[in-house]
Amino acid sequence: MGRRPPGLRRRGLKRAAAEAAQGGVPQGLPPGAPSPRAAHRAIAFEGVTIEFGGTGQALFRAVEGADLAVAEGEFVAIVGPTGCGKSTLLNAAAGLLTPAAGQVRIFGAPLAGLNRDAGYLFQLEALMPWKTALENVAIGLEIAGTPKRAARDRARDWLRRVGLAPFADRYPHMLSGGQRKRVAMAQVLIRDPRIVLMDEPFGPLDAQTRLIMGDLLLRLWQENRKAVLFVTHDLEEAISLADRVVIMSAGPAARIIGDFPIGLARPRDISEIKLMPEFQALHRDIWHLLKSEVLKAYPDLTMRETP
Amino acid sequence: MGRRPPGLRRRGLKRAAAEAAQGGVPQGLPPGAPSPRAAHRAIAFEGVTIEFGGTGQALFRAVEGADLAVAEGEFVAIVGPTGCGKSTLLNAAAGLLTPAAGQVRIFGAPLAGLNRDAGYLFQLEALMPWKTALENVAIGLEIAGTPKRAARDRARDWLRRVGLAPFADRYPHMLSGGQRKRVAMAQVLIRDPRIVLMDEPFGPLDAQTRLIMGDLLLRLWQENRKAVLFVTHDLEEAISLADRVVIMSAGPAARIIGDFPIGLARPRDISEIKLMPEFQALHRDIWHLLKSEVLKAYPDLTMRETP
Amino acid sequence: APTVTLAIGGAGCLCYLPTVLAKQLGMYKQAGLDVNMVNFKGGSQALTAVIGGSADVVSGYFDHTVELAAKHQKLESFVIYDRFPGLVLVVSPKETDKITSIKDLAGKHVGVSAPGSSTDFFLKYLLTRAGLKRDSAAVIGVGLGGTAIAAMEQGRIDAAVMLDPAVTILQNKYKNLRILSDTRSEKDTVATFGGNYPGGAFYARASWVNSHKKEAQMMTDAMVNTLKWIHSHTPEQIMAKMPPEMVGKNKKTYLAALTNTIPMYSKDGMMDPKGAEAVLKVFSEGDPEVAKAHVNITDTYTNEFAKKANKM
Amino acid sequence: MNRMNRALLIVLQVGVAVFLVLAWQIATTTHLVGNPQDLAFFFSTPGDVAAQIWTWFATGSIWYNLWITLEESILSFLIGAFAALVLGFWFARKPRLGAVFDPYIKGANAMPRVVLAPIFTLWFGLGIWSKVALGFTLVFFIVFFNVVQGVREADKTILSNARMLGMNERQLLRHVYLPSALSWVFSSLHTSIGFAVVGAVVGEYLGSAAGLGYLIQQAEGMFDVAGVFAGMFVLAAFVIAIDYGVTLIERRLLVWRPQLHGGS
Amino acid sequence: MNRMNRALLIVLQVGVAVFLVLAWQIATTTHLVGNPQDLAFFFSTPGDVAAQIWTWFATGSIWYNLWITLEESILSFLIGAFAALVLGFWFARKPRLGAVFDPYIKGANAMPRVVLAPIFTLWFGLGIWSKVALGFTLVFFIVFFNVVQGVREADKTILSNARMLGMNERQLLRHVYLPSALSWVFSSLHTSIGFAVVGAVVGEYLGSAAGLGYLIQQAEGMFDVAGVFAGMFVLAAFVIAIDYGVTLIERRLLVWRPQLHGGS
Ligand SMILES: Nc1ncnc2c1ncn2[C@@H]1O[C@H](COP(=O)(O)OP(=O)(O)OP(=O)(O)O)[C@@H](O)[C@H]1O
Ligand SMILES: Nc1ncnc2c1ncn2[C@@H]1O[C@H](COP(=O)(O)OP(=O)(O)OP(=O)(O)O)[C@@H](O)[C@H]1O
Ligand SMILES: [Mg+2]
Ligand SMILES: [Mg+2]
Repeated sequence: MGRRPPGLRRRGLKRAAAEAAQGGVPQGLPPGAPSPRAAHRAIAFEGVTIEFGGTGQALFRAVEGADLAVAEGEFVAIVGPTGCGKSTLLNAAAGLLTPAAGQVRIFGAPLAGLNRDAGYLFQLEALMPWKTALENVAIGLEIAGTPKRAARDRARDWLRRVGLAPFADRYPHMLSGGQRKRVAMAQVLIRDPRIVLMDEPFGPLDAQTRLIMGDLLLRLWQENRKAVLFVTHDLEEAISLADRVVIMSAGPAARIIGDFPIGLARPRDISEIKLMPEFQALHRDIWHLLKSEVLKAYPDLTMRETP
Repeated sequence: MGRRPPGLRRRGLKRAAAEAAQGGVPQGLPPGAPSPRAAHRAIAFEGVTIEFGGTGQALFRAVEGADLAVAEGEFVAIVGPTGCGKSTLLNAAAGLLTPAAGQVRIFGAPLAGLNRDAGYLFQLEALMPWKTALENVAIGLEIAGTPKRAARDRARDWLRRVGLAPFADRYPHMLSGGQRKRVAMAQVLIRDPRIVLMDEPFGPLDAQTRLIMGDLLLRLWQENRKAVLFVTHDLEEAISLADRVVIMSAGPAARIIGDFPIGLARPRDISEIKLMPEFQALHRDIWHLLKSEVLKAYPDLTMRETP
Repeated sequence: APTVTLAIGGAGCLCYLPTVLAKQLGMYKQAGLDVNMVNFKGGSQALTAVIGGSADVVSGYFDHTVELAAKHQKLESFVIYDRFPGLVLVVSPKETDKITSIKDLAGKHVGVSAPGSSTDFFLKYLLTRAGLKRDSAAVIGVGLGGTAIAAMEQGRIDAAVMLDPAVTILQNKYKNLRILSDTRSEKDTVATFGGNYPGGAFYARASWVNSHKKEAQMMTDAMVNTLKWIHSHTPEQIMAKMPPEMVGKNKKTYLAALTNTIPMYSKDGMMDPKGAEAVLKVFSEGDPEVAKAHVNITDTYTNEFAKKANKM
Repeated sequence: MNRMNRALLIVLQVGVAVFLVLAWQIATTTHLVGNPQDLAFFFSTPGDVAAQIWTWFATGSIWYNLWITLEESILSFLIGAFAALVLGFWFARKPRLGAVFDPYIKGANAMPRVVLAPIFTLWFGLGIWSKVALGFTLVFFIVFFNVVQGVREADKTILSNARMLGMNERQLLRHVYLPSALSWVFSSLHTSIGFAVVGAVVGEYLGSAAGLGYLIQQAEGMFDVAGVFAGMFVLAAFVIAIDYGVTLIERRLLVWRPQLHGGS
Repeated sequence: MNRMNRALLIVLQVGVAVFLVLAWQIATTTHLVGNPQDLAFFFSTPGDVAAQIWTWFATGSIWYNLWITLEESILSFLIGAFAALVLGFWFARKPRLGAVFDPYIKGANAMPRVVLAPIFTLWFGLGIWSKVALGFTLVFFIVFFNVVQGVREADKTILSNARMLGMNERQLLRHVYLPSALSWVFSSLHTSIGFAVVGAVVGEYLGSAAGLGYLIQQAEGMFDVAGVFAGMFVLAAFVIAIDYGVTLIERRLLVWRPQLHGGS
């Protein structure tokens, strides 16, 4: 898809575009670059605008005119300032939110209702508190009809992979924040969905565990290439994992202002990749765009008293 | 306090000590270094052991024999593998958990019941969902007797500082993860507590906002030096903010295995500090210890089926 | 004018009609009295309100005074407006052929308004008089309303002690309804009890009667006047005076029941001493406590006020 | 819910009513279900009931009785709910106290209230207050148990946070327990409105000089089923109206709750 | 709660009972509160009530009646709670359906059950089933409203997650709504146990041949207040016992909930 061409209506995008022009950083594909063919698109946002509010309150436009496609087997990371609308975008892809304008297509078909092809790792706590870690992981298989014993066995295996074998019988409230997140990750991945949506999956993990989990995720993805849409606030993580890094502008009415293909060879060793010069160049470029966006957003946010 | 001398009972610590000897990294103060005088200690963990469980279940020893002191005006960061017991330690300092052995002293007095001197930013979501962002921030002042209008004014000011002025009237469920965290931070800091406990406060923030918030925190801390105990999984953040970085071993029965004084000059510009050679040396040393600990913990965790 | 709170145990019952009619006719006002009428589910609740002091006078069955005398509560009736009790022992339409006399009730299920109530004692008295044991029939509480009718029609009980208008309703529906004892009539009442048997009466704590002679006299005057009015008017005229919510939708049934009931109302408000004795006998047989208590029956009523009222 | 939906909803609701009345009419006038006369004796007919209601309102005779009953219901509802709130919060916050009195409250909840009517008359006289007392005994327990549970359900992290912010017990109650128990309270209020009315009517039914319960008892005494049903329908209509008011308050007080994501 | 505390608790509970009985004894035997004979007429005396209970159990005559009442109570409790669960979940999951029937359910909840007794007799006879029906009408509404609210309160994120995991409505019910509504259900069960018993007793009171309500009514008819109170105490004792059973089940089913942090 590439970056949207400048000259669109919204001030926010104009600003971002101007900024980009000044900085002179290479921001992803040129407008005319060939985009993946529609049939091969796992997820396609087409001019998606999302608004909140309704009864009584003024409408709040969180995301405006987002165009983004994730090809089958592609790993796309979304990075952006806090509160810009990353989770909102994922919710739209999951079918939990209906866009006010534009539409979401899943494997070419417009999404109506829930996205049954997707596994979604929520940013918030979403484990069932009345089920143990093991039960929480196994449930996805059990409801799909896997016999209980088999489901439990595979769930135990998954818990081992995320380093939680000894905690299988704990209820969520007995786990630490990072442990719960890992259980949630196992819960989503065990179902082997065709599309994986992940919202800051490694947020509460220490740097080392992040690497291990990132590695796990990459290995799985390499085995049978799913479409992954991955939200993170860690740019290094985004670059080291993804095929493309998409940058969002600060909200409200956040837009997609950058789309960087990551040309790093695969398979990658994510603990070593940071030392590569290509990585560092990419990081510098993206960081530049991102930083100016956040900094610009800041006084902006703090000056205006109403959105 | 410095690192605990080797040769103690627990296997975990022995291992850590052996590791330290092999690597030959300078791990904090030598055992005999002068510790801050008791009277000047804001928080002192004295051989704190914390266990979970009780009715029916087997006891789970999360933290064992933790000795750690935070002097008045000192900024201490705790880093450790996920699930090692960082939040548990903070809960003990807040008086929300009672140690199974050892005790916590606050300004020299043994802590019984709630720690009234501390402000605590929880790792979990803890905003009152029935109050708007503004009300959530103002409440700490209001209950302390500040007139409503004055409290609201100050809260509005705080929301501006954390970049959320336009979101004052939103209920928590209408905020993004990072926005909620910043509201929670304002909620804690507005009360100006003598001790600040923070559990991954910047977890769900993007890198740039993290810097801004870290800067804010440092500025506040510099104005009237509070004792800060700061949990993070980001080692860079720990080093750039803290006076000392404390490393915990992997659980169960996690111990404190490293205590590194950070000699970097203050005031610090945390966005530039990473480029200093001292920073990088410190980072390398600590990272080495931490990494080996996590890696060691991993097969360990995944092999044993019960804790 | 002095005010009297009058507790009535089920104003809907035709047996209490004179009490309500007196109010409708303005007889209490005429006698110089404000009467505050409060309706209760049953006679015992009304009585309890008087004992508790929230009401002054009960309009209810005289027999409660005897029962209470055994419990050391001194109550005294001062005007009687029913000379027959109006209790009817009816056989369920389903059992008409099988039960022909009281003797046939042995081993059957008989409905009463409530266990321990007047209807219950009446049944026990009839059973003993017929030579059966007092508990030879199983007693089921069915109330006096729709429950009783439903139970009778469906044959869930074999017989029941009922009052009007329930009896008349059943009689209208089942022309050959078997009635074993009908104390709405003088004949059966005398045959059963050996004289008139007091039903509805005004009574109050003896201490109240003694300290409120003026009010008691006024109430008696109003009642006696009402009784005279009843016996000098047609049932239609009486019905026209009654509040519509008591007459209800089905005026025909009401009229029929009223016509059946009119002979039951006393003409002068006087207590027949033989009747009072009969009450004591009935209750001594039904309740061992009453038998043990050696109640002095003449303490439980007075004709002093009724005599004066009739002289006017 | 948009305009269109709301209209449809009302149509459907009225449809249900029409259906029920039709079924009732058919049962009591044709031989389809059973002997219509027998059925009419127990259930009356829609026409009779409507006529009775019409008469009541046309002559205006109902207003006084209705007012009495509503007064009793509303008083017992308010007093009962208030007492349950106060006691519920108190017990929930003093678990020891709660544990000591727990069996007594549970035992008291099993008392058949009807039997207590004479005692209420003794204590509160024959006026509205003895009925209010009866209604109170129903409302109180329904709200009480929900309040206790609602307080227990308060989120542990939010609670710890509030305590760390320096709240004392009173402030915790006001800022944490009360709002978080609110949906529990409202749930119990929906139940207890109905029971408040039941308490009032049963109180009147057992002994009174006015009120809908009085009317119902009169009608029942005369086997006037139309009157009984008319009284019950009038009651039900008013309960629905009061309940709607409670729902409006609930919506106002619970604005802060998230709505479910779309796509359902 | 440790052993020591438990002992203390029981001592305190018994203490309350002793205090109440003493107050009762003093009120009904001395002139401190009022005329003792009048008070005894309404409240009996502790001695008389104890004697009555003793006689019942010594002669064993109580067991049959008690059994009848318990049978009715438990049946109405189980049937009522079950029906409310099924209907509550159904309505909560089909909001349109719920909205259409909502006013009818609220109106039905305002029906004075006592008045319905004749209709229940007509339908269910004089045996236990008409009492079960009466108890049902009390239990049902209490549980129903709580179930509906409990389902509404289910955490939105957990719900979205469960749906993303591929659960259909049935599975959502089983894995999300049911467990998350469980504490609501139990709260309502504690209330409704008491009401089930009340329903049974009132049913017996209105028309029956056996049961505690029958005994109570008989005692009341004969102005035997000791009998009335004895019946109520026996009832209360059994309700407390059943409630304890429910609490045990509740504890088992809700093991997963976090306990509050210490330091309170
Ligand atoms: N229900 C809602 N009502 C109103 N505004 C909302 C609602 N949910 C989210 N928002 C707003 O939409 C914007 C985007 O929110 P979103 O959660 O997508 O941010 P995010 O990019 O995920 O941020 P973070 O990195 O902090 O998680 C935010 O400004 C937020 O305040
Ligand atoms: N209530 C509890 N019952 C039993 N075990 C518990 C309980 N709470 C925490 N634990 C265990 O204690 C250990 C330490 O937990 P804690 O939350 O302190 O970890 P943490 O260091 O904060 O981890 P993270 O970085 O993932 O937040 C974990 O292994 C966790 O499983
Ligand atoms: Mg987010
Ligand atoms: Mg933690």
